[in-house]
Amino acid sequence: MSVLLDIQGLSKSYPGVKANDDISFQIQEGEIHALLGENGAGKSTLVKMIYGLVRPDSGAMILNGEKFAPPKPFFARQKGVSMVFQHFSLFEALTVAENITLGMDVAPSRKELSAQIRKVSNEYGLPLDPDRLIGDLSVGERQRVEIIRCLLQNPRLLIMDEPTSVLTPQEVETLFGTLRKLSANGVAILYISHKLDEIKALCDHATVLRMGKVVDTCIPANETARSMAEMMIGGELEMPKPREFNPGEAVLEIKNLSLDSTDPFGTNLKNVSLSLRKGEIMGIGGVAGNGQDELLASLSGERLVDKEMIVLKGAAIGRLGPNERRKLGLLTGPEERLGHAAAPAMSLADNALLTGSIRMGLANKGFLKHRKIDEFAKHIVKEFDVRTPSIKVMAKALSGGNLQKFVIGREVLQSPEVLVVNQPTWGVDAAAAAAIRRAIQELAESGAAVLVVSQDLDELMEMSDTFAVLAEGAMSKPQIAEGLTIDEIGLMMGGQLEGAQHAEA
Amino acid sequence: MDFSSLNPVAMIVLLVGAATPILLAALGELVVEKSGVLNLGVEGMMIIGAVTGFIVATETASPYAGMLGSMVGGALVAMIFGFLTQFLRSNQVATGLALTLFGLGLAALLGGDYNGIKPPPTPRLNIEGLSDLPIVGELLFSYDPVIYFSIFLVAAVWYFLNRTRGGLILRACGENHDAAHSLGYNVVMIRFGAIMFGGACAGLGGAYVSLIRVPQWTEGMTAGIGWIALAIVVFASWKPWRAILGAYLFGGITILQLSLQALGISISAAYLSMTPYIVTIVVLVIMSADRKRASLNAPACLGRSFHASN
Amino acid sequence: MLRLEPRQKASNMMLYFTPLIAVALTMVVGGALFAMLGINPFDAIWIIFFDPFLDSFNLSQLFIKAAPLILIAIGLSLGFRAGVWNIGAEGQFIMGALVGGATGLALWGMEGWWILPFMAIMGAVGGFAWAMIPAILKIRFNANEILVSLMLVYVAQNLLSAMVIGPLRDPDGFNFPESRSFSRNDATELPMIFEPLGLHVGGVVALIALAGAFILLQRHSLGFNIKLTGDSPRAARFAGVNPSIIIAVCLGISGALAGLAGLFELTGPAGKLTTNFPVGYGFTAIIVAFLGRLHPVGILLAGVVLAGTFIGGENAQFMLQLPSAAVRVFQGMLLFFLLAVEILISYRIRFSKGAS
Amino acid sequence: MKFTKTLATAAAMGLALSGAAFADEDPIKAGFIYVGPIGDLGWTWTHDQGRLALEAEYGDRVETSFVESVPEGADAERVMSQMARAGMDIIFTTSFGYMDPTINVAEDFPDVAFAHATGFKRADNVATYSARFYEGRYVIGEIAGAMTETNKIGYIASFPIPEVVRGINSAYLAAKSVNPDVEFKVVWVYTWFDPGKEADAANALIEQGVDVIMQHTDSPAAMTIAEEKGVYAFGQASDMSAFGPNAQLTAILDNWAPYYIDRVGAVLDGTWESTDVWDGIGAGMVGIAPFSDNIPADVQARATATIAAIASGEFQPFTGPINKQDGSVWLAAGETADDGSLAGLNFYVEGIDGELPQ
Repeated sequence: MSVLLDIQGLSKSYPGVKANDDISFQIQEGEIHALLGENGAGKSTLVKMIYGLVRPDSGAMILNGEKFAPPKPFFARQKGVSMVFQHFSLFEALTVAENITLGMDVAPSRKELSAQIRKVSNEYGLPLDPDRLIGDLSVGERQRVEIIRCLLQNPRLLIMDEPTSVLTPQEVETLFGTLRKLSANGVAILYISHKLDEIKALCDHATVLRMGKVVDTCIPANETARSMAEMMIGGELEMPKPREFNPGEAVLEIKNLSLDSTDPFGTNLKNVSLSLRKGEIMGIGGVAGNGQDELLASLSGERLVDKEMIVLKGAAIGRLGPNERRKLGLLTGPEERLGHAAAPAMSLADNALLTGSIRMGLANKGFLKHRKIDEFAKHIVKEFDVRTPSIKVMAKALSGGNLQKFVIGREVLQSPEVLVVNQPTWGVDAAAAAAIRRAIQELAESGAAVLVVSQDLDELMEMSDTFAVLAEGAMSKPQIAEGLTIDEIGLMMGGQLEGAQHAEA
Repeated sequence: MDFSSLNPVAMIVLLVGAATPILLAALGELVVEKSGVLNLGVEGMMIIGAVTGFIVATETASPYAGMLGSMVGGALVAMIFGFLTQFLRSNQVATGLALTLFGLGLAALLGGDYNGIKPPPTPRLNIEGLSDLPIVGELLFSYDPVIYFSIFLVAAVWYFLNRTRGGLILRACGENHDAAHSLGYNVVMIRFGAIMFGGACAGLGGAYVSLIRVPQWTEGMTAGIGWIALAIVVFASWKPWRAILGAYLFGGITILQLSLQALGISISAAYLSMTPYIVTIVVLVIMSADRKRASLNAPACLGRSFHASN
Repeated sequence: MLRLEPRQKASNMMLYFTPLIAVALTMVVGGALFAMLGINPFDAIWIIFFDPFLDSFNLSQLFIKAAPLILIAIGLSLGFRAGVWNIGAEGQFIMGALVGGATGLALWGMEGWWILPFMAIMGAVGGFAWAMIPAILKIRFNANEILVSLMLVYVAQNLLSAMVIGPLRDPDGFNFPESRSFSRNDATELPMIFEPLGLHVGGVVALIALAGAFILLQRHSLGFNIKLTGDSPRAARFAGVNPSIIIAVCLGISGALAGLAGLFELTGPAGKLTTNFPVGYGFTAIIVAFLGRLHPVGILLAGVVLAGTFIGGENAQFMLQLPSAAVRVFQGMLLFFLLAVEILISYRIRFSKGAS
Repeated sequence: MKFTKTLATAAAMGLALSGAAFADEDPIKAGFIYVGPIGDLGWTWTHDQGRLALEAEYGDRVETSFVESVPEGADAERVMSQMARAGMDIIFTTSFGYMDPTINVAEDFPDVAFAHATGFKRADNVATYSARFYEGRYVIGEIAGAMTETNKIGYIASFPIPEVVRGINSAYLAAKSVNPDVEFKVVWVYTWFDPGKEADAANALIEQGVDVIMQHTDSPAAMTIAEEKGVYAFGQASDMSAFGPNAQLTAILDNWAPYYIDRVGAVLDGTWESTDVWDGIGAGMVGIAPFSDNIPADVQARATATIAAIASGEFQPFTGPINKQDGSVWLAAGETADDGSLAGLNFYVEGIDGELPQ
């Protein structure tokens, strides 16, 4: 085996942050190389430099013995470097074939391309219909489109950024099969993840990043998940303490909730039912796009449903709007921080008012109490350790983690009786994620009922008392989370909702 | 009243003439909007095209040079819009309105010395044998070259958008500019190009008014048809062949209401003059009412300004 | 290479400074244009920009011109902040005058202090109702309000023609297509409040609307919801804001204010309904709203400045034989420059080598 | 009205005093306020031609200036006041819609002479002037009636105001007098000036079988279309033969120069007073362009005779018997219409199809 890519002392700074600091390592031909690190460790910046999206401030790369400094992705692809992004670069209103053409620098004719797509996708066990619209595909299928797009260009190095975060366990297995096949064909894979079990199962080598620097390298097979985690965070890993689960009476009941999506590519909710009790944290797993947004919208009051479909403390609230629900104690935290949970160009104080108006008494007959609004915003900033120069800063100026702490804090500090959150720690650094999880757990301990919707199964397993899965708009029966195996969850996520028989909650 | 005196063939010939400037401008705007940009300055670009086309045509004594000039003129003022919205990220709605205002003023200024001049005539198609055929000859082989060009342009725009890689890339920018950027496409330059194309089309549409339809130069002579072109794009659900339908429908109503008056119909002319606008509103409502379909056809990033995040 | 770097916080300094930069740039480029036309640029700019504010007669005309612009722009600014694009204020202006004027004509010959206020209310109702057409079509059928409100301008103009030729024609007017003169009739004449500045009742109402908008935007949750909807419609929905209500409120207020402006124009400066009654206040007000950066105080200043350039532009025409088109180009330029320098508020310009 | 009064009056008094002191040395200043752009080739253009003729006539003794595209209403009032303040001795306000503003401003500037075109309100310092275009329309109506082969004459009309209705009636009576089968097709475009719409209207009329087009709108668009489609048309306000060398039969010419020269002359020698001038062919305010060769000699001869008869006052186009459209009697045999009833004319004469918009 010979060295495919030699990275020599790459550095990149952004105003106020040194994203990459003198990074050096090598990738061999045909190896699966893990790039390991927490959110914010500098993984994304590094791969963007390799792919030509960002230019390094200093340092060099040698690809196959030649100097490699792609000014644009086009040049990287020319040299055989392809990338599958965590957030897909796909166009919902275009077909699979069109999407693939867009990612190729030299595209064959439509007919030929369709044939190639069918051939390559079947060869690697990722069947795809070239004529379908992306919007109609599941997330797993969309990822296949990204991968096939790369494979059609015969890459030497394939970069994969957190590829499994959106897949069901079964889909992950399929993907790994594909990657191993590729590796056997001599394609090197740079695999970015913070999921240690996967890396242990898949990767030949691992480079560990922390705070923009290479801090360690290892052979994952020789390590434990715990030892790698400690390399990542640079300290002892604190295991979460199991919580006691003594649910009280039911506060939120969802009965046969059905809702048509407004998004042409959305998923309709079909007969979702559940009952949430005081002190309970219920985790709802499932791959994105299976009705999570619709469920959140129907609970927040952004979409109205039949009156009896949602019952809060005995009151049918299906037709009440967001603020009336807030008044009754049902608060929600949507997935999208900027542009949904918070208004990007408005100040933190304004964003505190955004949902806090009713329960915190921030307005009197419609007239705003600016002093109280500022106090509430400052309270959130202080309690949730939001790093910001002032509460007059625009929401979009905050980092993802800080803003997420702010929006979760905003709901938690309003002492909800029921809190519904979607992807509470998505794209948030480990410290912030831990703080958010802790706050949610404390809230439950104080007697509130919490519904956590997430695609991160680890997170759900860590936090939840009970667990259910949304698949294609339908929900499995909630079950006691403790003791559920990954296979059982996988079956549930694959849509076989009644397939796994486990202690019902 | 005697409706039999309405000659359908002649009416079609007339409506095609009335519709062509709208069609040209609408096709340009369609491409602009497909790339994700909303340019409300169509009226301003049309009037600039009308005046620059007129000036070049009279100075060179060639209507075709004038048409080229109108496209350059339209594209140049579109560049102002492109520069402001794409590089300085100004609000597209406000900038488009400013473009209309500016265009109307600038055109009047440029055209000051060209009032009352007759431009060189644009010959109509005259194919021995074909153009003289009864009905068919008049319906199909008797127009000026720009009308054939406009129909060719419908096909060309359709082909470009649906059958070429360039068109695919342009649509991709309109659907999801972030994804297009991360695939390495230069969203800003692609949109800038589309805006220039839109300006050239609107300019030619304007020149059609000043060189063929009227033909003379007078201030404000485009008289609001740029706005109609914008409505036609929505009406067409961003599909070129439907734009031709919409433009001809509007042209048809315009001609029909005048013909009805000439027939001596007793509805007050002021009310008849409203009909093209009311029909446009009604059609707009029908086309927009199905939200899911409307949102499927509309470019997802329409009117949103793009800023590369890294 | 120039590079734009986002600021953490909108620059307050730039917020106030950019309009001045825009005005200065317009003077420079506009001056060059005037020089090209063979007109002394210093004289022209003096007459257009300064003279209107220094001469007592010009001052006495200032608010007559500025009041309708301000009143309409205030309404429009609320919608523009919420992303509701009412481009058809001209139509609402006409309908306000038409409905209010028809009311006045129906009550012709009656005396009483209440007649003018009643006409004003009906004028507001007329503009409101006209604006409700795009509002309802938008809410119910998702029809683009820019295009609908604009098409309705043409409809309103034709309706005005039909009315002054038909039912509203002055019976003593030799069949000319004009209504009776409202400004030459005690019961319907708009009172002048402060002559040195040309401030009539409509101007006072504009100032009140200005104050109202200021309070609404700074102090009231409705104003907050409007701003929120403009910044992020989805976040607004999440905050419990009903987008239909925002659309209806924004179009309704702007329509009512445009209607009021139309009625005041009718009973004051214009005097009577004619086919030439609409002179473009509804469109110019869009510029005023943006020039004032959608802020009440900004709109006051922008309205006054733009009114000044109109007055100054006319003066420059007969004093320097400056073509009227040049004045319009000048105004268009002002708006372009303002939009161009706006970026300095939320971005700073950095010089750097290479692209990033 | 109070919108410009007090301050303007004060200013005017100051000006009047200084004006009196230097009256003999300064050139006479004449201001013109136009409703359209001077490049419209129609109404405003003819007035501006008159202004230029005025300059040519008096040279250094007169100074003229103008403001174009002034909206009727408050803006017009302001522009007039500004002009009066700038020391104008006489101001010509050239649109009907300037009537009230002219009266208002004139009250504030008693020493400035005003002349308002086409209106009916006068004051000590406000004169009115207008042209009897219907005389010209009678002449071209006669030609049209003789020239049409389809017996259908198209008429592109702007607004249904007395001025336009007079023209239609006059032209119809003339056409009918030479061709009893003639039929008028009137299209109202509701604009004085919209080339696109005028062109469309001309096309629509031609499609209805019209072979002679008359217009009472300002742009030469219809003439261009007529040339293209091979039908006849008449120039409006000015000679439009450049746009229709074959199509133009003749044109009605607005000629304001004699009036302007006469009135400014009156200011120069101090004899100006408020007058009401409504002149026609006789005084040269309305002219007829040279006839096209396409008009047969006998038709030309008859038209020339009609012109002479009208000019001499021997013949008035509205001479009875004339019935209204509804069949009721308007003018008994031999009766001629008086200026008052002409000024407010709001009905079609018998024989014209279609309804006059009311």
